[in-house]
Amino acid sequence: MLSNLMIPAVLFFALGVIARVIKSDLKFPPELAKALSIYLLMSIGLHGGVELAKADLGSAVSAIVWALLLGFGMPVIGYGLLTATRRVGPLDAAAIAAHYGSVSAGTFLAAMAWLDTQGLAYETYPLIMLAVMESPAIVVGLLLAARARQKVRAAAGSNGTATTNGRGEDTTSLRSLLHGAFTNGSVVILVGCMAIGAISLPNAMDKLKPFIDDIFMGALCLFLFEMGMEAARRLQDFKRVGAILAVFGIVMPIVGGAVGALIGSLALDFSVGGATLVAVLAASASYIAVPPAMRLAVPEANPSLYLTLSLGITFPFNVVLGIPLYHAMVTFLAGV
Amino acid sequence: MLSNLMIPAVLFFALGVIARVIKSDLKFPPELAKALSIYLLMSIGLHGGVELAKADLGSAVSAIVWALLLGFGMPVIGYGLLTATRRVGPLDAAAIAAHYGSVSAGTFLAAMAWLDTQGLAYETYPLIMLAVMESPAIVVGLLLAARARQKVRAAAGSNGTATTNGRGEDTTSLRSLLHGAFTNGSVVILVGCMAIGAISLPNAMDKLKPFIDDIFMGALCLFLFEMGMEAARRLQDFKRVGAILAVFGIVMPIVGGAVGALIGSLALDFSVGGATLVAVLAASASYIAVPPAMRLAVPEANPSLYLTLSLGITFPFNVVLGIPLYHAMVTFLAGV
Amino acid sequence: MLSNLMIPAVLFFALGVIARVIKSDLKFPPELAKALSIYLLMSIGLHGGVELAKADLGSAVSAIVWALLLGFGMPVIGYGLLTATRRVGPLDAAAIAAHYGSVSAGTFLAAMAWLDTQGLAYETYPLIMLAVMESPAIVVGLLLAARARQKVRAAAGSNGTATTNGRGEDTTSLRSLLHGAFTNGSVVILVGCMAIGAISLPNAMDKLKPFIDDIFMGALCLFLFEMGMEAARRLQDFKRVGAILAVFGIVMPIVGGAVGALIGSLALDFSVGGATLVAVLAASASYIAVPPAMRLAVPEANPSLYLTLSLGITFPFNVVLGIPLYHAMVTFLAGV
Amino acid sequence: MVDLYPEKLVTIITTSMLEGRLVRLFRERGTSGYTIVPARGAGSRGEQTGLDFDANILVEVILPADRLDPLLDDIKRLIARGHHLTLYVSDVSVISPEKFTRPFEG
Amino acid sequence: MVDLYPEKLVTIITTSMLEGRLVRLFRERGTSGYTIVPARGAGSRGEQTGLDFDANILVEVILPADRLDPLLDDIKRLIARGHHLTLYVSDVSVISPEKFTRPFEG
Amino acid sequence: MVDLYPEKLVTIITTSMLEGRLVRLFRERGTSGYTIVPARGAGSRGEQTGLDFDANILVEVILPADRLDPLLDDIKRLIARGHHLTLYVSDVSVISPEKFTRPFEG
Ligand SMILES: Nc1ncnc2c1ncn2[C@@H]1O[C@H](COP(=O)(O)O)[C@@H](O)[C@H]1O
Ligand SMILES: Nc1ncnc2c1ncn2[C@@H]1O[C@H](COP(=O)(O)O)[C@@H](O)[C@H]1O
Ligand SMILES: Nc1ncnc2c1ncn2[C@@H]1O[C@H](COP(=O)(O)O)[C@@H](O)[C@H]1O
Ligand code: NA
Ligand code: NA
Ligand code: NA
Repeated sequence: MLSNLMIPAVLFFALGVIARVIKSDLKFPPELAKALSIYLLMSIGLHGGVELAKADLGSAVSAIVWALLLGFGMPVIGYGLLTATRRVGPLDAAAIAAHYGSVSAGTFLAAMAWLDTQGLAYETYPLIMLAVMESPAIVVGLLLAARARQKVRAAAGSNGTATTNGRGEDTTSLRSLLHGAFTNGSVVILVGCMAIGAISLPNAMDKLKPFIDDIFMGALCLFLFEMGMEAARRLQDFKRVGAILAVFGIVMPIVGGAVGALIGSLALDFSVGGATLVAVLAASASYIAVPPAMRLAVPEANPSLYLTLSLGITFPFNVVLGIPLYHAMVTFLAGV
Repeated sequence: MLSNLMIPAVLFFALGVIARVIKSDLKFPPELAKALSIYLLMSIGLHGGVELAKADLGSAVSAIVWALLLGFGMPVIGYGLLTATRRVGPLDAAAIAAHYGSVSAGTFLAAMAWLDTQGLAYETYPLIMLAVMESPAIVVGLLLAARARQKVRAAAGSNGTATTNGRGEDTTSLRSLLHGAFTNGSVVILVGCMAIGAISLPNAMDKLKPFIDDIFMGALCLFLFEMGMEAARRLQDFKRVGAILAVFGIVMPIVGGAVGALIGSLALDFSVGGATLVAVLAASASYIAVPPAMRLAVPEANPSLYLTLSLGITFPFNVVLGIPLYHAMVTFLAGV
Repeated sequence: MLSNLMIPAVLFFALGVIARVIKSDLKFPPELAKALSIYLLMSIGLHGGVELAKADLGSAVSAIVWALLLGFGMPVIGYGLLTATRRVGPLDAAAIAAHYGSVSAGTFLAAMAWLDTQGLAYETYPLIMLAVMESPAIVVGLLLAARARQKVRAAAGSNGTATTNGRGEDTTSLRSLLHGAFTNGSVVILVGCMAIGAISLPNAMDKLKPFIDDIFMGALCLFLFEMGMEAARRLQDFKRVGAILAVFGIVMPIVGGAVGALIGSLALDFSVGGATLVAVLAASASYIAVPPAMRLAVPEANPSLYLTLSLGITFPFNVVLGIPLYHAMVTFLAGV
Repeated sequence: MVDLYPEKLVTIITTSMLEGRLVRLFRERGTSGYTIVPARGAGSRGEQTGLDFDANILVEVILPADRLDPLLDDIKRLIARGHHLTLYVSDVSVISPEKFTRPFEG
Repeated sequence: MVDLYPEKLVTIITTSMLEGRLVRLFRERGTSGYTIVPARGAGSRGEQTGLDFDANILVEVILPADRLDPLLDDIKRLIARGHHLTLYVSDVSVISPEKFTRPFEG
Repeated sequence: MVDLYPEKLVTIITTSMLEGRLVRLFRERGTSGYTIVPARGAGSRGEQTGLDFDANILVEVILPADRLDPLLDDIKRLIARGHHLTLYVSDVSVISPEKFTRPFEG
């Protein structure tokens, strides 16, 4: 088990955490992180596209359908759990929940690297699911927030003070938010590169191989190094979040991982590797696409809360313990 | 024909355009674009240098002479056409024309990628021409602008108001402008790397191969992705430029392509691949080296005009339609 | 001898110098330099770690001990020489001296590239020494500065004016400075990556090879290109430093190189390649880790002085002339 | 002596996510331009580290005093909706006041 | 008319090395936040080129006038110890003065 | 109370292409330094996106009031030649006025 973690991707993540914990002055240029994430999305997108060109349409469609269900369903579960904790208001709950319906490409890539070292194969369909799941959760988050605003208003209603945000919808019109959700940068790169990978001439794609394959693992390590630092920075805000919320940051991915493992193994009938990836998708929380969307759509929610949970707690949990755990779940289901 | 465009380089350019058109929030860090263009220039420079060390001096000299003629001649043609449209003042015309005498490395690289997929070989001399043609057009632009200023002054002359820019030359002294033209960053990287490629020990150069060769195509795709976004942003300024000027942005490269095809095929006697590259050089408009130079040398001209034309209209036209068109011209000439 | 310099790494450094000297407008984005240096440290760290896992503990320990001695000793020699010149005050002398006890990874990498082209093998121990030597000099610099402050105070003592920096120590507490020295970014990357390289599963490391090996030389060239520009910029401050100090910037690395050559050849009994690297470590002056530390710890010292000396004079001297010179010293000692 | 004319400078510090909204607002209010600088910082919502998903911008707009209030009203409306904006107004002088009366292009 | 309230804006330009120290200082002095922008420049110590080991930052802090002096005293103490800081104070107006009285988080 | 002394702050927003020219100008006018921040924006010449060939800079110079006019004259001359510069002057206070009288190094 411990030796499972001795892969460079996880070790670099840990190095980033350590660098922060010992208060090193090490800083990555902010643009390097951004460039690396563009590169990583481009690589997995192209790769996925090449594979998908050969894929089976029926399987692809059911993967997409399940991805949508996960994307819409997980935030609802999360919102329920959060409301039960009674530690956050409904708007914060909506914003946090949205993160858990979306996905973290970093966690997904760490899982792929982990499966590779274990010598486990996996299907390409989870990659489409990754692209599909980026956005729906944003929409659910918005709907939950709209409902929460009504509640807040109803509660405050009797005293008759008209607040300017009386019409919560005009904070960000549904239309512009939907637009934002489905044209967000990560989705464009992923879907666009899949399309390019699928329609490009094979001999032209060969020329891209060294760029998208050979140096991929190194770039991933560098990216996780930086995300480790970022996670640790957020982890230090732990106290501000409070113990119960922090527990949510660990329970929620386990719930998600279990749901994902069931879907991957039983509904989609993937191999152990593929089902593990579906579990990872369900378990992971977005920290790239959703936070900016929530800043715009639910400005009343506190970004410290959702960034600390998704980046400071759930992300490290998933990278270090979650991946092998979800793999164990899937293995168990496969044995049933 | 359409299938000719199914190469990743062109597809990434298109993806960038689409990302903007659908108003995605995707943004590349500005420094990534800059880093990629430094890398691309370094790679083609080194490559060219290695080849040039084996090249024939006579051919190199005549390539350089024709490059100079193109660099000096194209802006004059452009200035004539622009003046004929009667849509821009003489200073704007001078600044725009200068862009068409210089070259776009991005277009040149897309053409090389396109030739590669077509399995067409090409000479290395066009690479020297690329380096040579960066600068002369800047000088012509300055001379045209000086003449334009005289005209403007002559027209305003009778009313006797002495304007501080009476001595147009002191806007930027010819000496400092020449200096700027020939020491501009792109020229230094290209010429410097050619020299390094030519004089380095071969076994030392081998160590550079993975960096300058293997990952080249991927970096080019990423660069064209970003330039696609930039081109689309400019294209949206289309209305501001006006239809007639926009037509100039397409006619001018076709004229240039034809001139370049003739020179490449007949005067320089290159292969179809090599002559196509010469046509591309003549057809392409600078959007990296010349705009900053014109900002300094012809500050009275409106950067929106020349950036929209070179980056928003001519660049996409060349990448998508121009390259196969110039190839067709050259093929036609070869058959004559 | 001249042909020894015809390797791309040195030529790119020279190109950077030339670009500045001819006043080209070429600029590297500041974040690119930073990203490249992170990458280079990561690569040599991982590499070193893999090798060290196989290394001999005894040799490693004695390499570390000698590295510490060099790190603590060189600044004392430097401080002595500087005080003898009578051109700088004791605080400036302390800050400058600290740079020469630390090391320049850029010089070290240029030396490795040079040895590679010469076909000379080298041990990995110098790599541990590189990591070890980053920091101790900072501590010595602080101690020298504390002593200098006492002197300054003693000199000013009689006139009884209490200066706010009477308690020089509180400028930066020793504790926080020691912490800064040993957690500085370069040390964390180097030591962390060595550890990762040493404990990672070999088949996982294989996936990193293209990233850390194949594109390494190209990245190094790009880095040295940029550092050449930076060195030339500093070199132009030459006059401000004065001739005698400039001579120090050349004599000091020669002294260091000689000491290092002796230690590498005789005390550590390394091969010619390995001993040359030790000489380079002793001869090189830090321009990445130490300047920021001195800004904090010895704010009274003038950064222009130490940056001009380490980056503008010693660095180019070492890259162009020093490396072959130290190799010659070592060869001479080997023949004795 | 060089003649100087009074203008108002509005500086806004907020998340980069609001950039599009603010630019639209400036266009609607007919300001003659705006300037944006990348920033980080900390405030009532914790640290904004400058990473992509967590970056601030510092926006400067120069405008005639009589156009100040409508813009401030718009900003107040954004704040009332829950957005976080730090804003301050300064008195500045310019050499060519007419420059700040023409709406910007693009 | 939109109501405006007076505050002080302190702008500090210095080496990026002092960032941690300054933030600690702001926290101790209970400012409601701070904003940092990357910068380069030149001054009495030559050019600061913006490269990693040679970068400046421009820091802005808005605070009530009665909290100005303690902060300036701290800065003067840093300068007395040999650190190089360029500092200026401006009068600005804000729309919500209460925002600048609560200490920042994090 | 900390003593404060009045100075002028000149802020210039323009294309990064003019950086060299402006620095030369500051040196000629003997200012004690300058600070540059990368910027983007929009104005009468459309958008400046911040890409390499299309970037703005925001330049700040603090100087004594009696040195203001010569600098503004120089800038006006640049503008008269067709260059685009957005400029504003603010009144600021500093703690050490002598710092701003010595020409910068480098
Ligand atoms: N007192 C202040 N001085 C300067 N900048 C501030 C101040 N308060 C807040 N900010 C900036 O405004 C951003 C948002 O702050 P807030 O709205 O308080 O969350 C912070 O990230 C800071 O960059
Ligand atoms: N007169 C000035 N105007 C604007 N910025 C300045 C001025 N003097 C110094 N600076 C800035 O403060 C930094 C440190 O200056 P100094 O403390 O004089 O070495 C410089 O690098 C500049 O960025
Ligand atoms: N009213 C304004 N407020 C703030 N910045 C402006 C304003 N007008 C112009 N600018 C800045 O000055 C640059 C040049 O503007 P212009 O000279 O109008 O083309 C723009 O790109 C903006 O960054
Ligand atoms: Na999820
Ligand atoms: Na051309
Ligand atoms: Na040394």
